[in-house]
Amino acid sequence: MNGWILAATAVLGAGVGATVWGVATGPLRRRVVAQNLSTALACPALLLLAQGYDRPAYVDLALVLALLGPVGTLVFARLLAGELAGDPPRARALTRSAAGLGAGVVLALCVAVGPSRALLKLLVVGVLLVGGNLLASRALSGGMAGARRG
Amino acid sequence: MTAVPHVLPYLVAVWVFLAGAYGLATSRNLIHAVGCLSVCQAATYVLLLAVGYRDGATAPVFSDVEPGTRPVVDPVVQALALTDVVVGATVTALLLALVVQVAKRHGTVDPDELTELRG
Amino acid sequence: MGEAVIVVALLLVAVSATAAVAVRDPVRQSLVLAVLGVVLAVLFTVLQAPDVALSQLAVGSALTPLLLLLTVRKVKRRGRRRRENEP
Amino acid sequence: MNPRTRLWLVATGGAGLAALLVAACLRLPRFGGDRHPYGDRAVHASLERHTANTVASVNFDQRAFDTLGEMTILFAAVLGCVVLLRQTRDEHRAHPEPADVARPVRRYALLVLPVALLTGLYVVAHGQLSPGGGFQGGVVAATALHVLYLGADYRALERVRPVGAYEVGDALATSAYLVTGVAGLIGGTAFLANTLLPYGTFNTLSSGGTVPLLNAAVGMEVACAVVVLLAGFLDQAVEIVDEGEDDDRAGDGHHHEERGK
Amino acid sequence: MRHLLPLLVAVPLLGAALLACVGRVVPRAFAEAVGCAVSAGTAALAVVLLLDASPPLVEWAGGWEPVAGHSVGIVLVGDGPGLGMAALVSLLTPAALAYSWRSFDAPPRGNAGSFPALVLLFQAGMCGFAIAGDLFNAFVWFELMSVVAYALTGHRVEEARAVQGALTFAVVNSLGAYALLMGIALLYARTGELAMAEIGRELDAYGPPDALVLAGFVLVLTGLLVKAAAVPFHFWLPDAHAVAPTPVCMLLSGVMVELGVFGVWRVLGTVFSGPGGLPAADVERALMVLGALTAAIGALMCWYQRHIKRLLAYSTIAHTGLFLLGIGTLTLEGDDGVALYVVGHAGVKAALFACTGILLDRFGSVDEHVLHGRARPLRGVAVLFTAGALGLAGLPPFGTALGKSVTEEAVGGPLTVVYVLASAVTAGAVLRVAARVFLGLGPRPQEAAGDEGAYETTGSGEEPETRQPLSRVPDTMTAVPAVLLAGALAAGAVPGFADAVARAMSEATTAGLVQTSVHWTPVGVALGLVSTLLAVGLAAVAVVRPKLLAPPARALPLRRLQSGHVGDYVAWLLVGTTVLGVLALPAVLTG
Repeated sequence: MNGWILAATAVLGAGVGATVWGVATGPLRRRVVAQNLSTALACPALLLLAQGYDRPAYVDLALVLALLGPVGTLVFARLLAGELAGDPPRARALTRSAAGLGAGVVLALCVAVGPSRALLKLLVVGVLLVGGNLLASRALSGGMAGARRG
Repeated sequence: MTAVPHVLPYLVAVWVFLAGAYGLATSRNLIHAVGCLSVCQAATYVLLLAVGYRDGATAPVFSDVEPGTRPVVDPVVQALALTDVVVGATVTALLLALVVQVAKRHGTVDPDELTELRG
Repeated sequence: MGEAVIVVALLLVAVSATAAVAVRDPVRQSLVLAVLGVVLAVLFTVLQAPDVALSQLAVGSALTPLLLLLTVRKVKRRGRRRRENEP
Repeated sequence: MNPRTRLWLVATGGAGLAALLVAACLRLPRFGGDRHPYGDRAVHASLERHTANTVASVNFDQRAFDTLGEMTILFAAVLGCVVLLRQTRDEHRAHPEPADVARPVRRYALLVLPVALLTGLYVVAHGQLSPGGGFQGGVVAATALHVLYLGADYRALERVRPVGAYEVGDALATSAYLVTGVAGLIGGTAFLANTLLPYGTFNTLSSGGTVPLLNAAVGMEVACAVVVLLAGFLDQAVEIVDEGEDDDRAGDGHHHEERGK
Repeated sequence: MRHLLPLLVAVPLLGAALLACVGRVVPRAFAEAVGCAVSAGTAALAVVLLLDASPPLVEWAGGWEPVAGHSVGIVLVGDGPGLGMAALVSLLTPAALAYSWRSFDAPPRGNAGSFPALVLLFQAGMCGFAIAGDLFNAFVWFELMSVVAYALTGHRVEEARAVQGALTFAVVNSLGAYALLMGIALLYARTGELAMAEIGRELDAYGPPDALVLAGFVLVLTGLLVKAAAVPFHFWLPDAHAVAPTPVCMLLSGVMVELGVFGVWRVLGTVFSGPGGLPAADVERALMVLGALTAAIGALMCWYQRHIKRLLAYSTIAHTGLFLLGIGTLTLEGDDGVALYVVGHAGVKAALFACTGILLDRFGSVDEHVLHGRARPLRGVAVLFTAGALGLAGLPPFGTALGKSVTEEAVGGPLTVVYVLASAVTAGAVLRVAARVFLGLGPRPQEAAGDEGAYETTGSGEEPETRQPLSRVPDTMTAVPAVLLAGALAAGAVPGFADAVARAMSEATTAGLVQTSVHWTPVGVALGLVSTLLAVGLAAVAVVRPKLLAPPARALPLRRLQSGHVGDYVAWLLVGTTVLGVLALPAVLTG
């Protein structure tokens, strides 16, 4: 067990664990935020695991999650727009800290791998992760208010 | 490690399967029932992959690892689980299609209110 | 000690699967199922099955929720009308 | 049966099954054990045929017959969904109005669409090397197309998605897999035998004999299948309306109806 | 020759892909012709392979021949029983397609190819399951046939009952399939193998059975018995069969359910038969108890139905019980008998469904009471229907009669009574329908006061499967049941057929070391005649004095079990696993 895996365990246990609790209880607005945060936190955990296991190939997992996770949240934002309109979720601080964590993890890994092709992939993952989750969070809190059925 | 974690993965699979079956039996909404069925299926993935795990081993994918340098886990169960995931997704889709039609023709998705076929 | 991360992932799966059954409203359940999909993918990763994890991510993060929500939407549109018609 | 009785039944049956399964778990080999005879043979066979991703080798070479069944299940489910979600005589279509999506979401969608498509292709193409393969990549690529629905609207999606063409693509990809199998029978030794093509250099895109071919066929099949599948559901949720349905046009944004096709 | 085995799956799949490809542009006649041609071609292939199946064919998909006794590939087993089932499936499929030619018109708009394509996929799944020698591969084909069957059952989406029945079917069968997969995973954990024979060998090497083997046995059998519709896993079957389109019913009742029984037989013989499997006494107990229960409940519920398709569905359940009793003997004679019985039953049952389909399309109802006397003009159909009923009763020389008599001899003892009674009651119910519907005998059944809320599915208000009720019955719709009945008759009457079956079974199970001879015996013929007479008698009493044999109030709780509620069925499935576990438990306690 190395430090990377330990960090991943911490992110999973504390972060993702909290989002599981969040998505299972409470009002709808809290649940959608928790769903968004779960991908925002699982993705850095996957990156940490890839590094911890010394398997660059596992980064593909984080890439796919960084791509599709926000898309999943957008699905909820789009199809639950009606339910969320009256009671929009507000979780700016949480989202930002999750994004910050993601960015921090990506930076730490970039330092660890050094300049290479893997670095490029990591940066792409980082951009998609942080950008996607911030955007998805915004869409949840009414950014898609204009969107109607169609 | 103590003995508990050595059966924990199997027990989790059993728990998930039974929980899904319980939800399926007591569901009041067919869409929820389909979700429970996919929970049951998740148990099969967990069991399969737990069976194939090997301590300290890594994935049997040699694009970034020299073959023979590290022990690898069982690839066969992974292939089985992969097939299983596909089956699960398609069965879910087919069931949901049927739920859509049930809702249309019966005007409800509560199994308690479906009283056409009995006796 | 190397198994701690596996234990954590297993517990997450057990808890979110239980939640997916216990949450009875299909919309909320689909949110839990989306999280369950991600947690399962993490478990598969720590069980060294990246191929399975990848397909679980591909299916569980966007496809299944979309299918479930589209079904809910179709069903709800009917339900609303029906309630209005009933006295 | 009333819910109470049912609960008793579930409790009885569940308790029995739980006892049985827990007893079985205690007799299972230790988690993380070292005995995997089939797995070890599979790794050996995979390396012999220059396939870096052993799971791909099991899926598309050693147990390719299973994968044939798997892709057929998908094919059948899609065909089944098309049949089950067809527009019936008492339903009509209502065209949805264009939706106005917030600009950042639209921009994001336009950015993600090509990236996700490329990622899908990458995952398919590297199937026999790194984690991934036809199934995973196919789903990613198909999901990518539907970002258009999220970022723009249903009409934009419809423009890039002639369902008929995807249905044909689905069937053609399935046939391609079968034809490769039959070619193995005619030109090689057995159905789906991977003896026709050279195994190539280990850890390159063309290694593994017919593995990349079958992988690509599955990728195409899955992508087409998912598109058709989602089309059926989107059609039902967005376009098809029947008599009993809530058709509050204003809120729905429907206009211009036409009776059945 | 053995290399051609996978083509049993590949040919119909290619046909289905072709139909899905061009289905939108070709006319319906072309699509159906292609469907018939491809399925008939597969049937020819299956028969050719079957004739060559001595000694049994063994093929390794992908050419992965075993090295040092072990292979990494998938084994396909082309022995007599496997290829026989594949041939039966493949012969029944073109019959169902030919029947659907005129009887059935609900092709989705502009997609004429989808129905024949689904039927071909169904055929491929069933053939694949029949020749699978690898447990996981069997699961895959099992899932394929299930998935297609759900879609085909719900094909008439405009019918409320159709979609409900299909959904129930899908949920229960999927859960059963996942149980099967859990069982496979457990067995793989113990043995590290997937080929059935290898699993059996490894289990034997491990030692006497323990809780793990028991759990594997229970889970695998749960999956297969759900498909075979054994009590208490059977609830989905009447709901699905009552609503599926007639050609699909022919396949579901004729072969799919029997494939579940076949799966049980295959798994018992290869995986659990050795010293590491379960002791014969325990397996016997489990199968005998479930079989007898299934036969009894199926026969009783069959008698109480007035929805003709549902009635036939329950008779399938009753016969499944008889099959389970037969293979539960774990003797070669029992297997021989069941094999013959399955062949005869497939023809008879499919023919009966085909005749019922004619009633549905002609009169828009399958309610015995409503149809009273209305089918008098359909003389030819009446003859076929009655012949089918007699075949069901086991009138010599039908294949069912020979199979039944051989099985009875193998089972022996008091269980013979179960055979006679179950076949007599189910056939009596069918004869009762024939007398009332085709001959108009007896008083017109009166709706009892307050019958409105009776706990049953009546079968009136069913939509015909054709757009307009047929004014005359197309020739194909009568020719198909006639051919099927002729086939069932030939299975019993053609000399040498029974011996060929016996030889194939012996080669499959004992490598030809133990020979059995299968032939008509005076006792068997007499018992067949007894059950036929009993059936006729029951039907006569029911028609002339309906009150005497009407369902008593005591039967209501039994009816209430069939509640149409998917949650109940799942609960019963769980109870069923426990029952199976308890029945086979002594194996572990003593071992």
